Amino acid sequence: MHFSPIPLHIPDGFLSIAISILCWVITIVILGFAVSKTNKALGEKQVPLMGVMSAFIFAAQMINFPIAGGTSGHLLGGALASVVLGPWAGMLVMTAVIAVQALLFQDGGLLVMGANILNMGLVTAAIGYGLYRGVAGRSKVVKLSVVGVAAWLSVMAGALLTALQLWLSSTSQLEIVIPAMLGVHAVIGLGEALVTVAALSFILQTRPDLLGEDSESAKGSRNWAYVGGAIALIVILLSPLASTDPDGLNRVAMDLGFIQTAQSGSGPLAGYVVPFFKSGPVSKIAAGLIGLLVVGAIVTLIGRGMKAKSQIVNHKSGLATPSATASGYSTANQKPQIKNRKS
Amino acid sequence: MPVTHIKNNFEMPECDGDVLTVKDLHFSYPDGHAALHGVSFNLCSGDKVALVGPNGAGKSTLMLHLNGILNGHGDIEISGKPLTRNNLSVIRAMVGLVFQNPDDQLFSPTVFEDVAFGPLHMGLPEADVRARVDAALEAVRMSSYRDRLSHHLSVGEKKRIAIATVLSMNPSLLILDEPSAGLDPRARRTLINLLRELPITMLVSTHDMVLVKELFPRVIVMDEGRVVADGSTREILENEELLTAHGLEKP
Amino acid sequence: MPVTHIKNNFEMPECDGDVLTVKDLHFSYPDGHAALHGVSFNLCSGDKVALVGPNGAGKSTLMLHLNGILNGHGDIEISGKPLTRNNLSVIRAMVGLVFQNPDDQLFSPTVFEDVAFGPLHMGLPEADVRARVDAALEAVRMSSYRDRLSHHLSVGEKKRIAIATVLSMNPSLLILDEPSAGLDPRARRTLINLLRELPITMLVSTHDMVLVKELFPRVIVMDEGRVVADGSTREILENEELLTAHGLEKP
Amino acid sequence: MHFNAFDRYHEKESFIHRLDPRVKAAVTVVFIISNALLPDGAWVAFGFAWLVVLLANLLSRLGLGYTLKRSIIALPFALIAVTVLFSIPGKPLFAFHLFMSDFTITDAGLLRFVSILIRSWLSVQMAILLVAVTRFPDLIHALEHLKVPAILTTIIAFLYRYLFVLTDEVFRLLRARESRSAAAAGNRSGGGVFWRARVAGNMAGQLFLRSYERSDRIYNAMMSRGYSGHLYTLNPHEMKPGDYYVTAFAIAIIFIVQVLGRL
Ligand SMILES: Nc1ncnc2c1ncn2[C@@H]1O[C@H](COP(=O)(O)OP(=O)(O)OP(=O)(O)O)[C@@H](O)[C@H]1O
Ligand SMILES: Nc1ncnc2c1ncn2[C@@H]1O[C@H](COP(=O)(O)OP(=O)(O)OP(=O)(O)O)[C@@H](O)[C@H]1O
Ligand SMILES: [Mg+2]
Ligand SMILES: [Mg+2]
Repeated sequence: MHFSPIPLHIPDGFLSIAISILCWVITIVILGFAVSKTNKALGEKQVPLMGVMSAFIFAAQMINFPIAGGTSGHLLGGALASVVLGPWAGMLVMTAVIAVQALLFQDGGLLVMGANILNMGLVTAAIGYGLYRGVAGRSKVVKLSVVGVAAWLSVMAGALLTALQLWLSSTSQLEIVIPAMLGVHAVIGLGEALVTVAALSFILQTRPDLLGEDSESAKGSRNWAYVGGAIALIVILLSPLASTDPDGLNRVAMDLGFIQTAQSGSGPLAGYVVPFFKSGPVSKIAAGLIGLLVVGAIVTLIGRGMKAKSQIVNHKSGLATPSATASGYSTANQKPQIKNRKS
Repeated sequence: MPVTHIKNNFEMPECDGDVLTVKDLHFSYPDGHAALHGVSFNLCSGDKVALVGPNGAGKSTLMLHLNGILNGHGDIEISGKPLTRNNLSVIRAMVGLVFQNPDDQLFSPTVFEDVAFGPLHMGLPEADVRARVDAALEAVRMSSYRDRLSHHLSVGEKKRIAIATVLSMNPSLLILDEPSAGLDPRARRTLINLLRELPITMLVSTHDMVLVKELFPRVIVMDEGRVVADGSTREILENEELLTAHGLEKP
Repeated sequence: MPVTHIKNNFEMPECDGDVLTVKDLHFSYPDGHAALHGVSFNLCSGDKVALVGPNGAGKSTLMLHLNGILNGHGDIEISGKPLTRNNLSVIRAMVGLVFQNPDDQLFSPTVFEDVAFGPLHMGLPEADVRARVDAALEAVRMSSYRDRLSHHLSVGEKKRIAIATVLSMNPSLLILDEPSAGLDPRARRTLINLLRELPITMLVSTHDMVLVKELFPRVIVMDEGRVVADGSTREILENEELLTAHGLEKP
Repeated sequence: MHFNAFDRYHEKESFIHRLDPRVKAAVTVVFIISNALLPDGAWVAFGFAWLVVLLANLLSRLGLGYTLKRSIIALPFALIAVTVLFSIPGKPLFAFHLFMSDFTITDAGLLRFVSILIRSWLSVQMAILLVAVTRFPDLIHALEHLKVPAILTTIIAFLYRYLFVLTDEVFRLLRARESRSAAAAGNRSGGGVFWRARVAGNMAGQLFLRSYERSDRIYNAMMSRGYSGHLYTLNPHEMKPGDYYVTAFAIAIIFIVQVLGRL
């Protein structure tokens, strides 16, 4: 079964290693913030709430509706998650969803997971929440329409980022991948917008308290409005620019030093990573060093293996000694017999 | 709808070493809905008591009070210890609460992790935790399920594991909310036998009057947030007037 | 577990204008589990038939075939029309399927929208839709709930609304999967009275033998994907050997 | 929806199944990185890497073709790389005319395209193998050991547990909608696309509320068992000597792949 009919989950192999790592770095930094913020904000209830909410997003992505001609629309959920849970929690929830899709269903690669989380989880949540936060306190109609626009833009932003990453990895040609990705996702985003708005209006109607003044989503900082607005603006400005004048973007990238040798065929950034293997004395030395490192690692691992063997023997004998059975809680009138079990 | 509050004229069971005392418990939900209006009763060591009443009577609400998840006005004592904010964690180890839906109770991926959750959070050492898990699974006859994934179990199996998750905490009082709901006759029979064998004081809410008749010598009837009858099952099940007044049926 | 397949020696009801004919229906789930092994039976106009059997007997699987959600081998005819891919959507208007959990059936915010879903999807003009919604709510005695939020109703109320959501499509056959599960005695009584009054052919799967005895003149017993008995309720409920062989209990 | 339709774990007895999940996860990731590092057109290395995958299949007793059969899922994405066929300058191999434009496939373009596909295909197979030989809860433990923040691993554990419960709910919702999606003879059925989208949104909203309320009940269940904000777990994994040896062996093999790719 294939559960994400959206061409946003990049599999391994389609991004160069440099881009993959760059995306991981950005993602990890943002997630680091998210982890510390949610730890503070949600308290002890966060674990079950966010856990079940991520399962909800995963499951809700399967709710589809026929559009026309055999195609169907459905939810991605980044904007919805951040609007109902707040931005940081929304990001963590989306991260868990994308991680499970990659780990369990190979929907999206492992090395490129950083990019996938960035595109589908972080940016979507930022735009979705940012624009929603921007109209806090307005009427329901305003809120809902802004959420609709935000949901559409969040999908477009994810698509744009994906296209750029593919292009920087020399996997696709800019003048084709941008219009193709944006074109397809303009439609997908429409489905996202419609479903998100309907779901939110359902929640507003039946449990308005969940989105009220004391809810998590109302507590996000006002700055989100600027962040979301800025990303939205970039998407709005960059998309048409990139699709009509890809040469311009090429030139910018070249000026910024992104593109060295687009001709070489192994990717603009690949040039930074493995140039020394190609030729020259430096490369020989580097290769020799790497070889040494690898051999060293292997020897260390075997050494640890031997050490572990002796430890396990110790550990087993340690467990066999009678262990503490003290418990401050054994007030029960009957007690199941406590047997010591070897691990 | 009007409810006749028949005066409770059944003999109360006598007991000295009380496991549970609830005195004049009142509670309203944050939305203002008053769910409990002065509930009082006792449980004695070894008692197996059924709690019956129509939907919305307040049974689940009452149960959530018995280990301090909800906090109403009134006094609750477990084995002589008053339930206060300070000894909450001790009380929670003494009162094992099994919720209606085993899917809510089994939140870990594997059976072992779920049954170990309680002992681990009591701060027991690893060896004790493992021993308790084994004993609890043994008690519900599910030892071979130790390493299974929870989502692979049938409803009846999940139910039994859910009971094991609180048995592993060695509770002195077991509280079950509608344990037989959704089980087919065969699984229900297994559950009844299991509950009969467990040598623990228990309070069980249910709509299943056959279960009540077979398993419980004593019944507490609730309606609209009050205890409207408390006495021997035989007598209460004979009292048709009482039963129909509170939306119950003779088994 | 070994199951005795007792030969069916109960009188079959006679009928001319069949509402439903199922002939030799076989079905296996994609994972290879064979859930139906040649099921055959008829329903006549006005029949009210109970479908009983232990968990996993294949009752729900059978019901999902009757309006083409699942697709096994064998013949199904509804009011003389064979069920094929082409007339699927017309068949679905004739067969109203009510699932066990009303929360699955009620996915709109208000009662009105839910009951209107079927007629709207059928493409009826607005006035017709409104008329049908009113009639369906009237039939389940819930007219005053028209504009309520479904989410806040009690289980019993949800159940009745769920029935209304298919009544609004004017089905000629009503199929209910475990309608009384999870209801308290009062709500169950209301449901029984409702089902008794509805003048529609119905097939009802249930574990509730009291319901069977009270409401249905005819019972079909399934086990392991087969119909193992089909006949008058009185006779089948007398046959203890049959009942215990298939994990059932006398009410 | 049957309960284990989502499980990717394949119950078999093999030493690979018994390896520490950390080892399996790490080796998989290193293998995927190695694929990404291989230059275009390193056919020998690609071939050798595939042999490694086949060998891992065999050693796990899944059968030679196990991962091959399941690896097609990455194929649709290949479409996105098609443009490199035409965009990289080189010797023209084949030219055609479509939509008023000329397309020329070059040898360099073809080389790059095929290399991308092979890299992806090898990586996907290894990832498939990883979950086929590792129970997902063990994989979550591996993530814990590999220092993924606890909040994330617990969310993932909950997601895994409730994935099955909530997707069941979704399937029942979809089924209920489908069974009421009827037509009256002679009428145009189905409703407008906006209405259909709204129904889908309502279903998502309904599912949200049910999930939210479920999280409340789970929280109650957790509190009843002593939870007060901190989660404790038993650490069921311990690296055995064999785990270290296998890691060393795997790294050596992957190193050979890299060397072969650069000869
Ligand atoms: N979270 C809540 N907020 C407000 N009211 C609630 C809440 N939970 C329950 N109630 C109300 O409190 C009353 C008692 O509910 P409770 O769940 O205790 O009944 P019960 O006896 O367990 O019923 P059932 O047999 O259906 O389980 C009901 O009227 C119910 O609507
Ligand atoms: N999606 C599925 N995939 C595989 N097997 C299934 C699936 N759904 C049900 N089954 C199996 O098919 C058999 C028949 O199941 P079914 O749900 O029809 O039983 P039932 O009679 O309705 O039981 P219950 O009384 O529990 O509702 C069971 O063995 C069940 O495990
Ligand atoms: Mg209750
Ligand atoms: Mg069923």
